[in-house]
Amino acid sequence: MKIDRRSFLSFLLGGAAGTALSPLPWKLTDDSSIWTQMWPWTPVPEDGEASYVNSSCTLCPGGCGITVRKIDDRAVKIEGMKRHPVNNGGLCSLGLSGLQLLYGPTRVKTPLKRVGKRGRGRWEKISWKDAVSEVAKTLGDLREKGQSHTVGFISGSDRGTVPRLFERFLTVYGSPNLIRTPSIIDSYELALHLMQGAQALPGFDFENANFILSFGSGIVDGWGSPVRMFRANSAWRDTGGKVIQIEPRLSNTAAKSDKWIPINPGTEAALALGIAHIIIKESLYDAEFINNYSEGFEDWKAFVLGEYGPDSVATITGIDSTTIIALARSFARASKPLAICGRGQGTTPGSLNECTAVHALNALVGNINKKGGVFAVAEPDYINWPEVEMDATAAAGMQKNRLDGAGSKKYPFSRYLLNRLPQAINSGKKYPLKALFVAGANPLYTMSDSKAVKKAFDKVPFIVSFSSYMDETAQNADLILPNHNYLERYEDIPTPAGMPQPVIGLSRPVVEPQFNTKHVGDVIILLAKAMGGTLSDAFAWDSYDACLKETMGYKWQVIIEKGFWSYPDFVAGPREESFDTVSGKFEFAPKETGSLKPFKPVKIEGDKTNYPLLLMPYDSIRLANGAMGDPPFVMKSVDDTVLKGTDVFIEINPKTAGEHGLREGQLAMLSTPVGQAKVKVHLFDGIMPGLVALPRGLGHTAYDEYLAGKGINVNELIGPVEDPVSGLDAAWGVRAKLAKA
Amino acid sequence: MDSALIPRGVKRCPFPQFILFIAIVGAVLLWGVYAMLLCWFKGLNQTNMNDFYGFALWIWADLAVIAVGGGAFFTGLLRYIFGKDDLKNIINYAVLIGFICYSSALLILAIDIGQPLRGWFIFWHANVHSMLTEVAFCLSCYFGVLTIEYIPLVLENRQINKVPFFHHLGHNMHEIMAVFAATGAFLSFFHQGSLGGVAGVLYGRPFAYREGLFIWPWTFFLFTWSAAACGPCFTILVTKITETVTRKKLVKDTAIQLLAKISGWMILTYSIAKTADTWYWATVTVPSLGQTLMDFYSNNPFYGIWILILEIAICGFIPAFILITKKGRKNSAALWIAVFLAVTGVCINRWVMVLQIMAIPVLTFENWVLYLPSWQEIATTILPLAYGVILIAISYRYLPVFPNEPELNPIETLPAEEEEAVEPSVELEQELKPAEA
Amino acid sequence: MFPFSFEWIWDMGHVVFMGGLWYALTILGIGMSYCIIKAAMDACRGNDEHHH
Amino acid sequence: MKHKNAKKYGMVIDLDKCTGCGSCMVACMAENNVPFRKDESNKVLSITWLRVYQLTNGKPFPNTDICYLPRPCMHCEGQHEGHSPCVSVCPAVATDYNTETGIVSQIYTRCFGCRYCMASCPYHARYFNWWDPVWPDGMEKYLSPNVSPRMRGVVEKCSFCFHRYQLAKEKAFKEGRREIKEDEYQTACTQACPAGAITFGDLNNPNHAVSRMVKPDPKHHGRPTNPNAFRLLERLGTNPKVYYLSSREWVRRAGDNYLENEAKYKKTVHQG
Repeated sequence: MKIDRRSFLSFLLGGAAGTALSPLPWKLTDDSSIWTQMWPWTPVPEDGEASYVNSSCTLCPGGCGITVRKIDDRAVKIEGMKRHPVNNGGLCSLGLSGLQLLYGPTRVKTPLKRVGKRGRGRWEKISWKDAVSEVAKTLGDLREKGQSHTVGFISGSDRGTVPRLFERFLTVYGSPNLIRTPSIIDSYELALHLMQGAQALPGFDFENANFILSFGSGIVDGWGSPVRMFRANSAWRDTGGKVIQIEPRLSNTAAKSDKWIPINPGTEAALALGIAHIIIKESLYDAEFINNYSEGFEDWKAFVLGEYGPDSVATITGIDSTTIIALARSFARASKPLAICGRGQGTTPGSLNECTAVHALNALVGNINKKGGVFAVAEPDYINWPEVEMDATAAAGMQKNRLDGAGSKKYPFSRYLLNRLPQAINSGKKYPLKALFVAGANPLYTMSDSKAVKKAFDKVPFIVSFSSYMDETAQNADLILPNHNYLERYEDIPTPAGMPQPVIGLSRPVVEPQFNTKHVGDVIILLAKAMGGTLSDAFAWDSYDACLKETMGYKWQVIIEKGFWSYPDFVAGPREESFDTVSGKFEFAPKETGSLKPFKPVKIEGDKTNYPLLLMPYDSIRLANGAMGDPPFVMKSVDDTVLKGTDVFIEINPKTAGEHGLREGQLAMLSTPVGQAKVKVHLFDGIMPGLVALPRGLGHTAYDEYLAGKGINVNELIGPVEDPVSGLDAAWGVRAKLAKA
Repeated sequence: MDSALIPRGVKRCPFPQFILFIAIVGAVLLWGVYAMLLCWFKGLNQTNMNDFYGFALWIWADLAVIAVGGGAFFTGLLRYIFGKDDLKNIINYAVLIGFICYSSALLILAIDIGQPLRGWFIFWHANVHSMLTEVAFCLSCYFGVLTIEYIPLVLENRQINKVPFFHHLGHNMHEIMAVFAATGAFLSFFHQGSLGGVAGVLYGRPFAYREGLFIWPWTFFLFTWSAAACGPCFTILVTKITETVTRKKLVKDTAIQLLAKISGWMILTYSIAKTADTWYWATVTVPSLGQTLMDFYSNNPFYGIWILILEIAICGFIPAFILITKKGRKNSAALWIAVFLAVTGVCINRWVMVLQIMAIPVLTFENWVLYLPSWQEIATTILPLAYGVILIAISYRYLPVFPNEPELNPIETLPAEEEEAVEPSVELEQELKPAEA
Repeated sequence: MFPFSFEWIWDMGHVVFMGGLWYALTILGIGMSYCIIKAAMDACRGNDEHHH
Repeated sequence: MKHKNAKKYGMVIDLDKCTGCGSCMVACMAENNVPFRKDESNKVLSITWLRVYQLTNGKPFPNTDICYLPRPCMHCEGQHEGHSPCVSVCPAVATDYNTETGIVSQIYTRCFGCRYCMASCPYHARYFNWWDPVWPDGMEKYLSPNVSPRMRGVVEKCSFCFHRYQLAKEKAFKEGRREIKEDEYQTACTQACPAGAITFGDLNNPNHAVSRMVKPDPKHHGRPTNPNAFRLLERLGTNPKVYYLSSREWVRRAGDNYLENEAKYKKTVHQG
């Protein structure tokens, strides 16, 4: 057959028509849509047997109970544990997104040894055996040279079996340099020690209080045990409890409070004393308590009445005297008043005078160790290990002064002064730090004046990080010995921050370890065994798990079943036995604190001429600012008035912005005596004119792309200010300058 | 080179010039195709649309091309149903423009949806209560009608017409064109209306929401009306542009004048209706929802009351007055201005009924959100324009689109190479009186 | 779209809407079928009566 | 069509208790396999089924006040049951009003991404998958099998954790019960809220906490009769099933649009 153009065309047309009429196009259409409904690159989670595991969250000191939902061996959801004494089902956003940490890209998957220059991010994988023997060798060498005291250990906590293992190790090894990361707890411990003679944690009976006078404490911004605070705050809404929030910026707590009283930043102590003045003058105090259980009241009374009249306090604080008087009266007349301090989440210890002044208010209304008041909560004494045997090297090492100066003549009462460590290393006056271990902390990010901290770390020749995640400190370590993630390990969680009764929570493996990690407790035990001698003797346990089980004793069965051990019948001892001071009474004016000296505000860095503004960091529950950074979900919840792209917003009052010629969203250069950074302007009516505020928790250089490189780390702009009495960091801010960029 | 394909009795530019022109416009087309492929393969993240702007430039383009494409149905309606015979001289072109507009709209829709391969679900799983379903059905059906109306023109190509089957097919289709046109008008009425309904039923958006008649909000009728009013203006505008480009008179004035006059009265009545609707909406509907007219035209850097004035007064009443007066529409410059304003007006209307709706906050604690399209959106919106120009160029070159052309532009010397078949006059005769044949 | 698809309901909405749609489609279908068949028949017969 | 024992699940959010902590947002993301991207600071591109808004009273220092308002999908009942702004417009029945529960669902495999529903929703509760959802290597492990991850190009939104309703129903069925108890079906956000600000339950059941808190008026599509309760954009007639409580006048007023100097709620002429 001859194929001409015409028959070819007919063939084409006929073919097209034929195909169109056949089922083929319909089948293809259908198939392609089915394909789009199950694209191979869109994951389909595997189904399986659902189960629940109870554990405890250790991402912050809050100690919430969690229930993890599992499908076969995968953890798929973290929920708050119902009927848990801390959180009763609720959970914060960080706790809720814990699985993103467990399975996330920031995990350190195997022991790593630095290759090339420190901080360059080049690592080689090494075996656990090699890693442990390398550490053992370094420590052994130092010990041999009699330099055991040059080993430091920064830990996020000093309570519970794991930190106690660190402490035990250092003791037998011979170094006094175990340093806990700072917080308001430090100041409170000191206050309790000096005023009540107690070695205890502060416990606050919020559930039974009905008038909360908060000196800037972020009750709903993450202060204390956050979920418990949220619950208490809601309970006050139901029962008519009142919250008075005193701070210069309208925080979420201030917004939720019944009354927000803006105050000149850093003058909280003066206000507390001014309130005391009215209470004393109008005899509104608890005379029974003052007369029977306190000491030094008369001196203190004279001091307060002399110096803190409402008018002079009004001048200092910027709060008018009628407000102060009314505030004092309503506080004293409330049936269950409670005063608390610790700015924001209580991330910095603050001025000791402020803490004692606030605590004295509680004493004035007889609110110590009483329902609805403040308790001195001793740590539950479940850790009773055999005494360690120290050899001569250890004894000599332990005799050395601490590098941070805690317990020294200058600061005899303070236990840990991490803020002083960089200076001590950088000045080189005492002795060098030859090795540093970091666990449960991320000092390179969380410590103020990051530059100085970095410089100090650079001087330490051997840094070991136990972090489960590639955080800033791990990035700058020589060796990373990754701990199991908190959902892969056992750990006891002693009394969460601020709880009025002791509780022991249990963190337990929810899933098998996902990577080649090791429990830090096991690493310490292995290390001790590798070093032999007294060290090995002091760590006779086969494993950390065995150690924990043995330590818990009869409680183990209960804690395994319930997820926590509580002391429901815990009651503070009678008043007569409450105070362990020399007088056996509550000390209103312990002479060590110099609290009878007239109020001097904490001198923050910077001069007024060059730095006309005040910069304050603020805490947000949506921005984890401690050792942990925000997982992706929590980052997603951050408002676009806080972070936009990689730019952080600085909050400024429209009035101040106007004076500086700054508009909403404009880029500006923020400078402080410590550093400078580019920020975006956010006009916020809720901030005091003259003040600017930046959030904590941003500006990470480590972790994953969801967190790193966004915003700035406010710690880079603020330097520590030593409290004259405690030596703790008392800085609440820094002077600053803001100019169009 | 391609002279065998060129209709008799007309003169066309040399083939290389034609190819060059196609190549230039084709390059723009390819740019659009590239953007289209990006959107299909990488997804709609290629656009600047967002969760506040689910509808954006593309939906506007869709609404606008369908509105201006309304010239096809309305001219068809006048020509075949109301027997306005003068319009036979422009109906081919109106159909062609409509065909381009509607095929473009369908293409843009295919790019606009997030799951193009599932687009047919709108038919298969139709929700008959959704205005968009109505739009999809009527739009596709009416596109079918336009194809049916366009086919006979294609079949009149000199070479195709030689095939007896095609010759007869074209003839037969001409014969019953009134039936198709009537169906088309019916479908058009509904989908133009439904497009208005798309916005009008949004009772969650006070700016869009209109009360109405039974299930149809007033925008339903206003959209049909405005499309019928302004569509012919677009036909005239494109005709005028074509005449300018080809430097030839292609359509007799009678047809243009008639269309312009009808269009003028339609625009006038539409503008009055639109004013009444806006008035009622601004004074009754909006206040009942706790808002005022100016809420929609203030507190943002772009949308001011000017856009409402521009749409109704400047692009509504002014062209209407020009077109209804004999003096106005007879004046070439005024006619140009009038049709341009009318087309602009209907496009602005579609713009506000898509993009301004998205821009306005309804929740008291949200703010205005403005939007700029990405280059991919712009390229894919220009794509149909390029495609339209190419299709017009090809159709103009090879098909007897303008029956008046040989008459208005007599060629002194006939082309040397003569071919057999139909006499030009006969061809014209057939074109002129299809219904009587 | 079809009465046999699972989400079909015999209510006013479906009857009117789909009725209208199928009505239009039927007209177009019959019309086109008529034209095509007649054209095929005309072509076979070599009919060109309309050529005046 | 309408079931005799039909439920009308609704939510009451106490804005006096809500602290804006964001737990609800994160609980929702974790429960519902919500994807995330490197930069989520552009909120018009960030999928947050439940978004917490910050409201301010607009007054200068020191009279400034802020309030947080969590906004899930409102599961609007519409003018007549099922005539939600979005359900009524979806051309492909990809979003559906469940008359048994009053929940507005989204069928991802049915949705073809026309986004008309997004245009119709005045609450901006609907989100489009502009990108393919991608989890960093290993993170897919936490994905829940009860909620299918959405493919690119479809719309998604809060489902009132409908899968939890199904699981509760299943459990009840296995135990030979017809009805599920109030606490058996709770949304992830309700459960997670540390402040206990969210209450969830059946608005048709006068014994459920939600009914007792807002006292919905069945004659007016469930309009709250508790003077402290309000619904967002009440006047539009969307009739949401999410209620808010606030003791602050300015917060309640921020829930809807009012003409200047308008004293209180006037009946709208809206017919629907």
